[in-house]
Amino acid sequence: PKTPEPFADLPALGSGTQPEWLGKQILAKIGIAVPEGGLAKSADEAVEIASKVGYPVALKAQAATLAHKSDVGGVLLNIADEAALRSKWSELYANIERAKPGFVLDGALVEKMGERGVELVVGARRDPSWGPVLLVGMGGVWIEALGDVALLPALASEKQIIKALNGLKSAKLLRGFRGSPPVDVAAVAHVAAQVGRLIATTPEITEIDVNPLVAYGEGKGVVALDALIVTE
Amino acid sequence: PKTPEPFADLPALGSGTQPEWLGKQILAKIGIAVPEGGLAKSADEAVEIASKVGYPVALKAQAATLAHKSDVGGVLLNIADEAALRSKWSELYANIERAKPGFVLDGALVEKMGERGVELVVGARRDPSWGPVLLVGMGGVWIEALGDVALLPALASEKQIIKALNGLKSAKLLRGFRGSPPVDVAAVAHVAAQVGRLIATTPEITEIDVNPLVAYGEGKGVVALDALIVTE
Amino acid sequence: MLVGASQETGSVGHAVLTNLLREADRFELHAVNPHKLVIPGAHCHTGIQTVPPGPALAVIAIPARLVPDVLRKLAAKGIGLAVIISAGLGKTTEPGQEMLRVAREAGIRIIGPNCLGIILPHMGINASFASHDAPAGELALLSQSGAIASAMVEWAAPHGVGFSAILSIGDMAQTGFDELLELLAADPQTRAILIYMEGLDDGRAFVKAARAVTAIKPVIVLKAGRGTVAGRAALSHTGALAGSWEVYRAAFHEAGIVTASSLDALFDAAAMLDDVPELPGERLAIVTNGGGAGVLALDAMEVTSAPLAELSDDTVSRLDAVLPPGWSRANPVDIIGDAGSARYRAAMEAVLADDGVDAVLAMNCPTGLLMPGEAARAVADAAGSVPRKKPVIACWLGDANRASSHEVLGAARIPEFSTPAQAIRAFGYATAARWARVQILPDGASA
Amino acid sequence: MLVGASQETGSVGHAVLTNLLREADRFELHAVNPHKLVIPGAHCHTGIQTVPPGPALAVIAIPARLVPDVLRKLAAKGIGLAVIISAGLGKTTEPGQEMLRVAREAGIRIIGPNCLGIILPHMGINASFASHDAPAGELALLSQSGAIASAMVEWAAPHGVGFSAILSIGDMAQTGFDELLELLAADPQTRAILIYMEGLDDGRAFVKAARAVTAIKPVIVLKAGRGTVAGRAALSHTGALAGSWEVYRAAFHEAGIVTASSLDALFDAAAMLDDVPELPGERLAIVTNGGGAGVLALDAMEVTSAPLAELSDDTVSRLDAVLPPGWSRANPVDIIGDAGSARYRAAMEAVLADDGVDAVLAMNCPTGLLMPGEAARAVADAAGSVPRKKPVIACWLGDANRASSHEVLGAARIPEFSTPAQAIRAFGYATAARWARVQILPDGASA
Ligand SMILES: CC(C)(COP(=O)(O)OP(=O)(O)OC[C@H]1O[C@@H](n2cnc3c(N)ncnc32)[C@H](O)[C@@H]1OP(=O)(O)O)[C@@H](O)C(=O)NCCC(=O)NCCS
Ligand SMILES: CC(C)(COP(=O)(O)OP(=O)(O)OC[C@H]1O[C@@H](n2cnc3c(N)ncnc32)[C@H](O)[C@@H]1OP(=O)(O)O)[C@@H](O)C(=O)NCCC(=O)NCCS
Ligand SMILES: [Ca+2]
Ligand SMILES: [Ca+2]
Repeated sequence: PKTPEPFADLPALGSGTQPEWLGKQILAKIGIAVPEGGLAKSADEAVEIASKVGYPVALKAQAATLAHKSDVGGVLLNIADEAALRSKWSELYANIERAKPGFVLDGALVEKMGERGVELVVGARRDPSWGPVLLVGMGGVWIEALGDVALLPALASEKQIIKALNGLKSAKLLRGFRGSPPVDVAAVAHVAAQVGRLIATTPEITEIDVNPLVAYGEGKGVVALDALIVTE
Repeated sequence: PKTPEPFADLPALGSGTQPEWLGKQILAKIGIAVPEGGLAKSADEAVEIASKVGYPVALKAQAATLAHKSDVGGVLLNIADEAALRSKWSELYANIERAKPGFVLDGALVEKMGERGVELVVGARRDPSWGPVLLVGMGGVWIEALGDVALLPALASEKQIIKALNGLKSAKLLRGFRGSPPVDVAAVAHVAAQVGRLIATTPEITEIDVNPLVAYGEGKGVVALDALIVTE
Repeated sequence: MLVGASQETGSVGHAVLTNLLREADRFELHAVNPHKLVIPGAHCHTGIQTVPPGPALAVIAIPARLVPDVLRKLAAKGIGLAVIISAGLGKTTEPGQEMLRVAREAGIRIIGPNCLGIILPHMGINASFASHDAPAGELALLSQSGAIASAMVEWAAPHGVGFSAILSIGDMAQTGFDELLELLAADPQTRAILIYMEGLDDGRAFVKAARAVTAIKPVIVLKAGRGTVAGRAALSHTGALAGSWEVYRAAFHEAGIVTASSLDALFDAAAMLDDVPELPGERLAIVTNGGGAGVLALDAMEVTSAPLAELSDDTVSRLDAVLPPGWSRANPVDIIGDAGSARYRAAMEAVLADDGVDAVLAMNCPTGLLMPGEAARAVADAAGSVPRKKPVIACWLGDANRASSHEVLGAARIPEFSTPAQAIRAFGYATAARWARVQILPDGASA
Repeated sequence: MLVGASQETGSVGHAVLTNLLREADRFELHAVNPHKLVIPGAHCHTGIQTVPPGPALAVIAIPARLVPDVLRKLAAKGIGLAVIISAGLGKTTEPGQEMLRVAREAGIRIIGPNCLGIILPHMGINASFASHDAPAGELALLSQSGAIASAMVEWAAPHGVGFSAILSIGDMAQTGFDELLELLAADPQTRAILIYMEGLDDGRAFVKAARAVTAIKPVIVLKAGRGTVAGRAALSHTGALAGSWEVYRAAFHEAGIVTASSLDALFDAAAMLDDVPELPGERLAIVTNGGGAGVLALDAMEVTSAPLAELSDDTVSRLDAVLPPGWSRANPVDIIGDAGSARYRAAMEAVLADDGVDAVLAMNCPTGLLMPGEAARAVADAAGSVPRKKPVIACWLGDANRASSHEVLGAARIPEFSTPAQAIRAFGYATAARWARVQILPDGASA
């Protein structure tokens, strides 16, 4: 089939690894749900965002070159109120300073805490021999423990993506297991199809990772909790 | 090897499926950690127990013939204080009455909420052809989704049990995965060995299920969150 | 035309010459060697210059550094296709680059270099140094390894499997899988395609070409070098996907290509497709004279998705009439160890007549009571008595046993296997090929 | 003594008689049939009464209802062991119960009923209705299915595999796996044991007996009927474990028994153990004349736990001297398609001499340049030139190819396979048997 139109009005991307907040802006732009929130440059800005989205919130240190934020104390969850947020803001900056003295953050992402759901992963790569390739799989620790992923052409249809999801080793978990409702697989497939279209139509993007993508019960959709976009 | 001595001073067991609180008493007796708490027959008793073990607590409806308690609203978690506990006590009894009109409970188990950890399962069965058999595996929904279990002779040594655990499909999760510390496999093996010894030396027991058995980091031990014992 | 023909036994040029001479009465064979050779059946030349214009195909088995110059001379003779056996013409080598340049300028298609050659049995052409000839048939083989192509040739004849083409493609300097797949798709003598693959440069081009083929003919691939652990490489933020087995698997799936897990599996698939390139459906019935063999077949079916056929009441009654009391009364149909020819035939006929059955696996365990050849005769007769839409697959346990039935089953185009697992695996590949085709047709939404 | 000897071709009694007569010069054969028969090579009787006392073994192939009475008469003759081929003597049947009662009272051990019989090749006894004779060797087979035993017999001879005993145990009315395992453990002619199993009544007794055997001899089992999905049955609150594959697997593991996944796999294991009942270690080196075959062997090794040997610098230098430049310089050692005998032998000798190598897989892909028999000769010579502690395994690709090397390799006791996956699987079973023994010895803490 012919390549679809590129997405219009995407924010401009620099070169290399993009910070999470910018990755999420792009996801939001192409219709993928991300947690409510935004980038704060100061504690006051953080409080303002939190009061808009509602507590509890999560606070995540932001900088393009900051990989593995949680390993350096750059992710603080379940912050209950303004007082806690202000104290956590300082704690976050102190953590980064301790782990990487002199490191400069873009700020911190303030986001409403989401509900628990089933963690999946959606990714895409541009490969020299195969062109753009799409990846869907179970997320969280399971993805690495079991390597439970499927690869697809970037422009796979949502129907094909659903089939691939149903073919995963732990597909049972998507079908409503032990009383929990079946996962909103259609929403997962839609996200994956959008990610595939994004890489296929945006030549400067070499890699996209949405991990975890948290999926809820049928009709309840999905939320991208983290986003990584790499450009040439 | 010769069969070891039976455990002394076990509580007397009736015939058939034993209620969780009694199952846990037996586990505690043979040195398997269970959450702090006890059986309450009234809201007052529940509050008394909770104030001893500390909030937050879990509340679990108890009766030998009550299978799948969580399906009928018989398990309420994360109760934060006395007021909540009293209201949840009524809610629990109402849930049971709604699901099974006229059903009589022994009471409810009040337990201190535990920390999250890796869920495993330990079980034992008495089989007509094979004699007592021990089972260890990954717990939670994974055990059924992936059937990730290993069978062993009931009197397997702790060394053999550790080997079986390390041979599970998702053994990686026990080895300290993505920053989490390695699981206290020795403690899991000890529990399994005790369960094996219990079934091998107690002829009236036909089945034991510890599911989930929550395991923490090395040296931090394990806790049996649920216990089912069936006798002839 | 063979450039580098030689009479020195044990040399490549001699082996190719010997293979070409076998049916040289069917074409004109020109043998080129700087020394003056005398070869009955071939026209000998000390240089290309004296070869009259006309040959369409040249086979080259001379040292690498001499190849470009020879190509140039072949161009002057209007040669269109050159099979280059010589090694040492890699993309980064001087003669390799020169070879490509000459070919491009002269419009010569190259197969190879560094290959075993090609065999086109229907035309009597064996332009390879394989140690045996390949029987004519309807399978095509594309192999990136000469050794594996050669092993396949050896294996084929005693297993009653024949080929339309065996193409050893070596370094694929110019002609790759995609072009050859297109050729084979159009070839009326080819009904199914086998591929041995080590790696691809242009994955997308391959997928595109393969999709067009699998819509009309089954394609089975054995991919070597699957070491990279699934998913791992694909997930690392650095690793390219190119080498990962996961990405090949996904591509094969997208292209409607069935994946064989080992050379054994490729052999099984070949034996099946040779006689049964297409299945009408997937419901398999099993008729066996040994209960144990039936159970092993069921164990093997656990890994295929094909469903066990359910016998109709009618069929069960028909079987009641011909089987001893106490038979299983269900599929698998155990006709009991003391079954003779008549019972085999009657049971097979009853099962083949069942509308709920798409294919029948007939199994024979050796006993001292019935010659396996007689059992084969009975099964072949039963298969012949119904319209040939329902494939019969044979599993004759024990090699001596199978050999003795080979002729009868081969003539009836009943594929033969010697263990339950092999037979079921082969059936699994046929069903997979059927599914791949079904899937590739309706959903055109993919790249 | 054969009770139910018959001269009617196609009957069980005739098939057993024919098998027994083949080497009847090595023992005294008494054939019993109510009719007066004349059989050259056998003493014929119209009743058991006239058989002189002495025979240790009676084979019974008469209708079920007559068996108890015959057993009674055999008891009077002091017979100790009766192989009962007849079917229809199940535990719940009247004659079946009577049979057991008589046997118990008379102290007769019964093998069967409902079996193919037994074959003891070293004694020239083939008391079965298998369609072929089994060559003498060092493997024992215990089979719960006569058909599978018979298939194994067929398969063995052309593959150069021999047996110390083939015991078809049928319904196991009295003598089960445990007793026979003890017997075979003590039998000096048996070096490894193969089992085909459908189900067990007393799992614990089996495990106990098997543990004693596996400590001294490898035991490989093929368990049929593994359909029950792993763990599921074991976890249900109602299901007994008895039928579940999981519980068998655990028991085999506990007993140090290696599990074969299919009949094919059992054949591979048999071919390996026939020549190499014991491995000195697990580090495998591969020598191949085809790169593709080497890669396929590596792919197959992904599923065995055996490590690829690392060649010493010394070995690499030695190989540098005998291989063409540009060879892999690592394990697998690709000696390149144009390798002749001398290169094969030199490479094999260098690799076999490496202290870091415990076993060598020699592979041959057919080419028109070197006769496979010559390659086999070179490999066998190299294997013979080192102390016979380092097993050599052969993989000769293509059947025609293997057949032509069969004699040379068989004589050198080099196990032969025709695909990389088969060879590696067989090696995997040998390493598994080695591990099973290592594991079963030190840790006595288990039941
Ligand atoms: C092609 C190859 C086999 C030639 O090797 P060789 O036989 O040792 O080379 P030679 O120099 O003997 O040349 C071969 C023959 O061609 C002849 N020849 C040389 N130049 C020639 C020319 N320009 N035109 C025609 N014939 C020529 C030689 O005289 C010789 O014949 P002879 O032995 O009868 O005299 C070798 O270079 C090679 O590439 N080997 C690897 C092949 C391989 O493994 N392919 C992949 C398999 S999967
Ligand atoms: C044992 C069995 C083969 C006999 O069947 P059969 O050959 O049809 O039975 P017959 O009545 O012809 O008896 C067999 C022979 O024993 C002879 N016989 C009968 N009673 C006898 C007795 N008391 N003593 C000696 N011989 C006797 C018969 O005369 C006959 O020989 P003949 O044909 O030369 O006259 C049959 O009953 C049976 O069990 N078949 C199944 C075997 C099987 O499948 N086993 C498991 C394989 S894995
Ligand atoms: Ca055929
Ligand atoms: Ca042998």
